[in-house]
Amino acid sequence: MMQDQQDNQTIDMMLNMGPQHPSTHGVFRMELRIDGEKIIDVKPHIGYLHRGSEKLSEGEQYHQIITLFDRMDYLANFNNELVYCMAVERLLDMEPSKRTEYIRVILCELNRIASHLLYVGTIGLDAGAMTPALFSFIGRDRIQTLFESISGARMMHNYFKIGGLKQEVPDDFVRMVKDIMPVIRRDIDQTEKLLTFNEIFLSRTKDIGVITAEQAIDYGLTGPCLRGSGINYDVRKSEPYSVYQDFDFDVPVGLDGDCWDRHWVRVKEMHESLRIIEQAIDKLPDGDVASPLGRRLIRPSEGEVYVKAENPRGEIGVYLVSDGTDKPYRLKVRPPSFCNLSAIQLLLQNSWVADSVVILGSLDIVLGEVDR
Amino acid sequence: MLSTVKGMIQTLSSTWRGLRKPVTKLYPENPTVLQNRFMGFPGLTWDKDIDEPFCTGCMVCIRNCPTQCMTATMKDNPKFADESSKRRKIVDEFEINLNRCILCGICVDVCNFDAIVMTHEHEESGSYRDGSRMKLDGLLEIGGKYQTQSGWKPAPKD
Amino acid sequence: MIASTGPYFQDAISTLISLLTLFSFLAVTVLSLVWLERKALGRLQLRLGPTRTGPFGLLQPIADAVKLVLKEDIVPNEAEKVIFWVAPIIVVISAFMLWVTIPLTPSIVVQNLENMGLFYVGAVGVIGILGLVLAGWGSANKYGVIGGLRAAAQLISYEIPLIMVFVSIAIVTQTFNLVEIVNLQSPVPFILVLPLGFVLFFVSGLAEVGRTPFDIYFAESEIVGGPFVEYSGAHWAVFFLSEYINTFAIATLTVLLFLGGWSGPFLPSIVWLLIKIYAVILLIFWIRGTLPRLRIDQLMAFAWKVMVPLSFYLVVCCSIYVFYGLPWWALTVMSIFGLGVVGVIIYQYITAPARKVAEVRERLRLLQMSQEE
Amino acid sequence: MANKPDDALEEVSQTTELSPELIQFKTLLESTFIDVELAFVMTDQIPSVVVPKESLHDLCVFLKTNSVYDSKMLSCMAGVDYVDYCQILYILYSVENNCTIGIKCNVEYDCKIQTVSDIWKAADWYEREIHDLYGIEFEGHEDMSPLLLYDGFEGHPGKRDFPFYNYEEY
Repeated sequence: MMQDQQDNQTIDMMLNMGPQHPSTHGVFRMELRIDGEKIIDVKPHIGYLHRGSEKLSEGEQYHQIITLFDRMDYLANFNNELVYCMAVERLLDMEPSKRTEYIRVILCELNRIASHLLYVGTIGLDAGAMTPALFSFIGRDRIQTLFESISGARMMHNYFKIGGLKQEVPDDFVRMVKDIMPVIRRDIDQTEKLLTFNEIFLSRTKDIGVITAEQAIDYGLTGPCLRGSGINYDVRKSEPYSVYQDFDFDVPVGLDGDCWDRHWVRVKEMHESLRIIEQAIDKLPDGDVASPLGRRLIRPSEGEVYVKAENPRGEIGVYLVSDGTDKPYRLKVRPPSFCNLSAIQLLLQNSWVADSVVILGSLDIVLGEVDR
Repeated sequence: MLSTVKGMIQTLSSTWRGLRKPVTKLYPENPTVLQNRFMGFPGLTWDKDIDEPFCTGCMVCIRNCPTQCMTATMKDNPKFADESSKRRKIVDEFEINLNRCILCGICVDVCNFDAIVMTHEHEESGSYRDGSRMKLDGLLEIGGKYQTQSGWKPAPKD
Repeated sequence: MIASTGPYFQDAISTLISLLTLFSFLAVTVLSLVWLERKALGRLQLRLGPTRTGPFGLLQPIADAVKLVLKEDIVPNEAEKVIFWVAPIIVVISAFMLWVTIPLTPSIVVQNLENMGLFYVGAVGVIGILGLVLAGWGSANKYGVIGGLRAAAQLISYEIPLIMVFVSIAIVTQTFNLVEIVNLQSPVPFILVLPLGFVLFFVSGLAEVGRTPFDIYFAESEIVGGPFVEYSGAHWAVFFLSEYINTFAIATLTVLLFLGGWSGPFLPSIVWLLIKIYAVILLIFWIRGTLPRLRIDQLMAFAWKVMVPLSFYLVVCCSIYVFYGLPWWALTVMSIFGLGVVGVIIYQYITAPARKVAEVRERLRLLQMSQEE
Repeated sequence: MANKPDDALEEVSQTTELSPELIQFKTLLESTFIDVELAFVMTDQIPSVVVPKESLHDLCVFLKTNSVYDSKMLSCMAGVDYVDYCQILYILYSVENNCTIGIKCNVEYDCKIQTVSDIWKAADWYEREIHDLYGIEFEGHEDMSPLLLYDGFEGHPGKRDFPFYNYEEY
């Protein structure tokens, strides 16, 4: 009898979550060590989507790399294109026209809304609510149709060029954006009303996956994940790039650093983005958007730049080293999702199996960017 | 509890909306309206004045393609000899591997002769893998279709 | 020993016929439910739902069924073959057995167990759990094991309030006979007499059939289908079948026990019953379209801290009512009182995060205002 | 560019006019690390220091705890292959003071470098990534298993001599 009891000691179970799990947001794999329903330890595995974008861009000319940036964070294409164009423009020591900058900001903020809308939908799916995902896609579809009429593609735009835009926006651009604003606001409300203050959703996300401000900085979290912990850090405010200093907007900040605060920050950010778009569309200056470089081969002088910008997921940085040829010597991207995801080990410890998907959802990772 | 009730009311009203006018459309019957600038598969344009393609096979697009999805060869233009055309060289073979093409539109930007366009074609499908390698006549066909549909004109020469 | 073979034989034949009728009735019902759920959820989410097969996609469930039956039935290498095979059968048999005694009208019933009806329903309903646990364990999948254990915990916990509601109804009506219970509701349906009982029954019924927000044991986004994760083809179809039969059974029992069963003016009684059942089912779908899922510990806490004490309170109320022979509205008052008290407690409990959020935000706002000044 | 030795970098930094941020940075660090050879350059608009790999760890600890630079966040870590050596760039950011500084450290390929993952947790994955791409060993790092590449991948794809297009297409 005693022997039996000794043999029947409980051991922890290894649970392999991903890469084909529906809620790991792509090909991300976690090895969970669980005791019953409690997670004791987690070992994340990434790299299933590693396409070597950084290495590939060493073999591409400067204007071709924009297509690679489109495919890194495939939910915020315009923002990614912007940061790369800014980096090369800094390397070339040139400035695009004001109209270009304004159109870029409008498109980036629209893309931020589209990205956050998708986030609201997916966190709903992770928490088990099916309807918000479908509601959020209505708004996202509207924005993408707008993008299609401007750039010709719904996701992989390749619209920002170094020093300008690919082509002038359509004639009714201002009207289209003005028309879409109230509709998008309604879509956002409709989507998040089902979630944000829903009692079950609150009980699923409040005080779950808490990360304190110190830990968040230590892990290099940025974007809504850092702001959810109560730190007011937004590259658009701290080091304004493009024309963000012209606009009046707030940076929503959470308090507790839990899943709900991260969710709330994103929901508020969508409204702030709408404010920015409203101001930008009113101030939209006339001018030329074509790049002064034309079809010339871009051949910057030797040098290195580090440019950062605020993506929907956090701070994206581009470190670009040029050796004077038509191809970059080295291009390194600081992907926001990569840093945000590295905190998963801390966040998941001592949480429930059911919470793991919600926490992962609240980090809002894009694996295309994590793995590059 | 209140928020839950609010959510229930909202889904009820959305059911009413869904019964009257759902957002989803049936696909082949009501295809998505393509915007004017939609970038589908690339196609080659046809110079109707001289009755030959615009493309001279100069390989600019091929060198600028980020994915190396195209190949082309050029030949001496027979119409140049009888002076009906100003093009000394003309495209002989042109192939685009549509599996590799990422529809970025760089080839259109760099082309000096307005010879390549992003057509509205996006529903190509084939039963075998090699079928997506599109040859010159296929490219000219979809390009010509785009030309007639959208009234495309080459940019005026300076 | 054995009575004359004639009536016995006749009895067997008639039972067989009625069982076959029941089977086909349930199969048709499940098909209609599948279509209804997909269509209702689709319209709720501004989608179209099935459209291709037949008018309004009415033949979609049949197409699904044919596809599932024709599909290859994959058994994992590591699985316990026997258990893997037996588990779905246990689940579906228990789902069918439940229906043997549920009357659709006083006359349409396979075997109205005179003094056992409600008791039988309570007893047979539990068997299905076994099938789920076996399915989870037998498929040699860790997600399946977690799902099976979750199913066991959840279903057993919610069985208690369910049975306690049966007990209180039996106390009030002094019978286990379902037909009798429905007949006793002719002036006042029991939803007015026992509102608390209705809420308890409906909530634990949702948990019992694993409907949102209690779809924890097969939560697709966490454990990818739980016990069903390794099943495919006909086996999975059987699970699917039993799930919908159980949903239909819970809706039917809700109607029979609380909404006055088949009684209603003008229309024939079976039509009234079906109208009421489908109304309850649409309510279930509506809830599914709105709410997120609870977590397993929250679910268990809700069962043992709220539902079980409340169901005991209900039994006590009913006993007092019967013992002192009070008028029926006295039970309503007691029931509403219990519902109110617990409602306030639940409200306080589940709005705690929301209130905390509001409070902290208010503090932050005041802080910012003072800083600006 | 590719073969620029260390002393050449130093010369550049001494001859060109230094920006005020860099001078401030320089005076602070030179007063603290007296017997360490430090070179100061601007990386774009970021004042940076080129530090020998022996004193990298101390410098990082100093910059994290220093009140002026207060670099609590490791914003980015990038390896650059200069054929002879690998340069590792650390971009540090202070949320409170809103200032960015860079540290550069040149490592030969057969040498090891001290880890900074005990100073910033963010360095954990970055160092694994650099280990994947360039094969630099980080001393004291707990887990150097491949992060982006699969187990058993041969070669270091970040290096300049790693071939690009040696695959066959259908």
